[in-house]
Amino acid sequence: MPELAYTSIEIMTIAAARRLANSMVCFVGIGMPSAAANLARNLHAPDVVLIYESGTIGAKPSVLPLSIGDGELAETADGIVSVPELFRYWLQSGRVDVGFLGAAQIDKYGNINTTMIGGTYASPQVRLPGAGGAPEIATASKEVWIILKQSKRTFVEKLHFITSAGFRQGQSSAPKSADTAADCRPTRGRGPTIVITDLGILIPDPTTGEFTLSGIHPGASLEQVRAATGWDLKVFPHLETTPPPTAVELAALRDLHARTDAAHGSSIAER
Amino acid sequence: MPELAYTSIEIMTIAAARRLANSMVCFVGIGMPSAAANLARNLHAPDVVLIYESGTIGAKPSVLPLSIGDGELAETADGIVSVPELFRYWLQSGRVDVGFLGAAQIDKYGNINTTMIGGTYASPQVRLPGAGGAPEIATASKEVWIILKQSKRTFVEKLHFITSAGFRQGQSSAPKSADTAADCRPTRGRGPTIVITDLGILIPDPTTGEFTLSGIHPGASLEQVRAATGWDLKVFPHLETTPPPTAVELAALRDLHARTDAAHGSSIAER
Amino acid sequence: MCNQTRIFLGGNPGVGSLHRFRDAIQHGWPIPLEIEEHSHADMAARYQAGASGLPFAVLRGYVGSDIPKYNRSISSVVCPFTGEVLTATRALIPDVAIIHAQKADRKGNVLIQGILGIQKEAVLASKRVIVTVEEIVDRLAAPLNACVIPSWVVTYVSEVPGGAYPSYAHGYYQRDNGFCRAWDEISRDRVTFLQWMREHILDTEDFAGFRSSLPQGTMVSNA
Amino acid sequence: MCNQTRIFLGGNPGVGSLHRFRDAIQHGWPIPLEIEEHSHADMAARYQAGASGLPFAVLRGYVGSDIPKYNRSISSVVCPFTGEVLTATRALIPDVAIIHAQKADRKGNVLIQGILGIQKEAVLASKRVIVTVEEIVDRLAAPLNACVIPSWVVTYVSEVPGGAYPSYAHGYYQRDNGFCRAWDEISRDRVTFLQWMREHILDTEDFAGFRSSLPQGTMVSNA
Repeated sequence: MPELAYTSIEIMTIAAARRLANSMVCFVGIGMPSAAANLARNLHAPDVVLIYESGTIGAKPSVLPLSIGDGELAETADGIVSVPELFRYWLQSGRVDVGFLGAAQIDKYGNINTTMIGGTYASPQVRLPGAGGAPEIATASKEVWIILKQSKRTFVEKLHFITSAGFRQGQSSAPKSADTAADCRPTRGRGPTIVITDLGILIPDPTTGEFTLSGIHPGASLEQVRAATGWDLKVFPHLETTPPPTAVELAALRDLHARTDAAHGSSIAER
Repeated sequence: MPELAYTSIEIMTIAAARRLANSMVCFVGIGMPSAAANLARNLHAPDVVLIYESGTIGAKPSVLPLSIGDGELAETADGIVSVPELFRYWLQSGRVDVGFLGAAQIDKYGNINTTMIGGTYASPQVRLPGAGGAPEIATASKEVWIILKQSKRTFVEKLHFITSAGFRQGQSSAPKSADTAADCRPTRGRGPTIVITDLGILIPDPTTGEFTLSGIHPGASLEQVRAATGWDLKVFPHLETTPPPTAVELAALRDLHARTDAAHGSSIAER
Repeated sequence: MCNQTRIFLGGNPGVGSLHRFRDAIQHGWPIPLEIEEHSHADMAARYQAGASGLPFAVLRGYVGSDIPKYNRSISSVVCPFTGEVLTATRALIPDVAIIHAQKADRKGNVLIQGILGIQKEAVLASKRVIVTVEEIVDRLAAPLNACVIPSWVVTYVSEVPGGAYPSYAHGYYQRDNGFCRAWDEISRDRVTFLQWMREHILDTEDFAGFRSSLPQGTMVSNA
Repeated sequence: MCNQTRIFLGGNPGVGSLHRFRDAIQHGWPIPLEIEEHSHADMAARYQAGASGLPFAVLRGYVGSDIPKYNRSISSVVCPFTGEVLTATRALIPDVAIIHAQKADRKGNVLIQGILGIQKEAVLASKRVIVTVEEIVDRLAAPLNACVIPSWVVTYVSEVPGGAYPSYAHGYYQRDNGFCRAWDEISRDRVTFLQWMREHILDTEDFAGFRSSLPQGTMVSNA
């Protein structure tokens, strides 16, 4: 069988999709999480429950939504609830199996920064889009999956700002905030359990919580992964190589993107 | 014009209905409040907004409902909301002009008892139906109207139990509860502004909050009212006599009851 | 078996009080009953807290009322911004919620139409959820923005046509007001109550048996 | 004029960031912008508190996040029953809410269909409420359990067909994705942005003028 050609974004999306089981309830962010989750729904997980932050529960879009508020999410959902209800009754209550997030930056403890880089909070060098729903998705979900492209810019030793907490130990020396008890409260879920990138798979060291390389995509080298990581990357002894995309997986992903482009009038996502 | 024959319940209902203005938002209890409010809606106040505790906002029933959960309330309402939403967004927020309540017993400060009489709380002589929605209707509404038949049994000097507070001064010597601050918090609305009975009308003395006779229905005597009051009833200097029911009012009320009986299969309310 | 049962609202539509409940409270028959009493706004808040994964809810409750003096599940909190003292009430997490609804599809998604009450909150607050429905259908065909309980929060669905009896199911059948009136008489007296219970509940096999044990003419009216 | 404006969610569907917002934050152009930042769950809770007449709301928020360090509207409360520390957030009571909906009837009752977001809470939390609608009709014909905002909580209703543009109105027309993409380019640069604003906003009379100033072919697709 000839080897199939695919991009690093395609294998990242497929590697993430494979992990989503048919029985899961997944709170899904727009972009790569949504692409991976809908790919899973089109392949092996037709009954996976996708929740978008707009209040659409059990959405089954035929194409990838441009925003959490796309009309097709409402039309195909099992139910539509208000945003306050979604966060209280559905997320905060601990009903979500997987909070599936993208990120602008992460650190080695799985903390996420989507707020600012450089300068001060009031006057940042780079202003990022902000928290969105992530601070609570990251802590109320039973587990959290993070998907993003790996580079020294996105995988940093220490974040300027923790928007959404992972294992937080990177923050252990930070002063406790007196007027909130946020820092001393436990998360409700297991926290981030996997980071899926265009180069490989990282999972937390069970003792330290430090994200450690557990898998590598075919074609990527360990040196390449290290060079794209802003901390001294540790590697699990039995490093797995991600099985390459199957023809069925690739066809389903490309079909999803083609449908999406046709519906929205142009390309909307990296692939 | 010959004088019309009517019952004391009829004039009580009509006297209450007359006070409901077309622009009002009224949170209405089942029984006599509901009868009076719907009579007003059928007469001079077609746009009065009736809210029933089941979450039906702007209900326009053709017949009197047997319970807050009657289907016709939902079918005719402008909107249906959940009971938690009703209490939070619609009542607690201070949007209700008139909380219209019945009562098993009241005292001279307009406090209501619907909990128990005699014995102890744990082992009462008479167990009444309980609080229902009244404790919060009585304090969150902009004003509260109370309608009940007047007797020494229902109009008492001092209640065994304050279920829903009026002006509370009757309770001034009661011990403050340490584990709740209920007793020291102000009500949000004006509290009870009128008590409508089968004999007359009581309104609070502006200084003391003591309910004082301001009106008397035709045919009732002052002695009769005093004899039906469990405290030393004060009377405003200018005691008004309630205008007798008009033919239109009586016909509308009787028609409402006749329609109600026909719909529900028998008589459901005192008249 | 439960040793704690909570009733949100006890009453007989158009008739009034529950005689058996009152007899239990006042005379301890058939056994003494302990009650924990909350207002409706408070109970709604407690179910909301339970459904939200919070240990308590905040409300403006019981201002001037004696109820909190007899209930340790009612306390207070201070607003950290304004200093205002508000009522705090303990979250309610029932062992099981049982509700009746119009429809479920074959996956177990449930459609509730008409008055919603606190059914959704009770379902989402409870550890296990049983839903009886008028009918199980291939497709719910729920209107946009209808109240749908997704299957994955429901433990069991059971098709029980007429299951709201003697109350009504919106869009299916009316309440049996005659039954409610008759119940007032039946339940007023311990002997007639026990006799009725034996004949219609204890000595019938199931809901169908209960239905056929009732006098003809009940449950025939349609909405 | 307001000196405090709050944005719940800023973003451009399918495209990404808002360049003008970023320019204001990073470079103070055209004026420096102060921001008070909350997560979506928190904002939803703040609107709920405002709509509920409460001074604050309780949530499990910001666990381990740096955000509360920079925001004095976020604090904490202790559960009086369990001792657990939870996030407290200050109620939000806007001066005015402006929402767009499908329909209003002649009395001003408003029907919202599809994704509800926080529109109802924003309306009920605000001091004044302006609703633009696709059409004003004689009868709403709202389905049972639809989201209806009754007229008596609405200050003004205005019929503005196409008023959701460039977004969509469920049941009326689709989002103009081409506009959203074009906006990314237009707004990226201060000069092209100002030019666009002058041509399409400042130099047009009203919404109809804005519509007719746009290139042909926009706003013609129907749902």
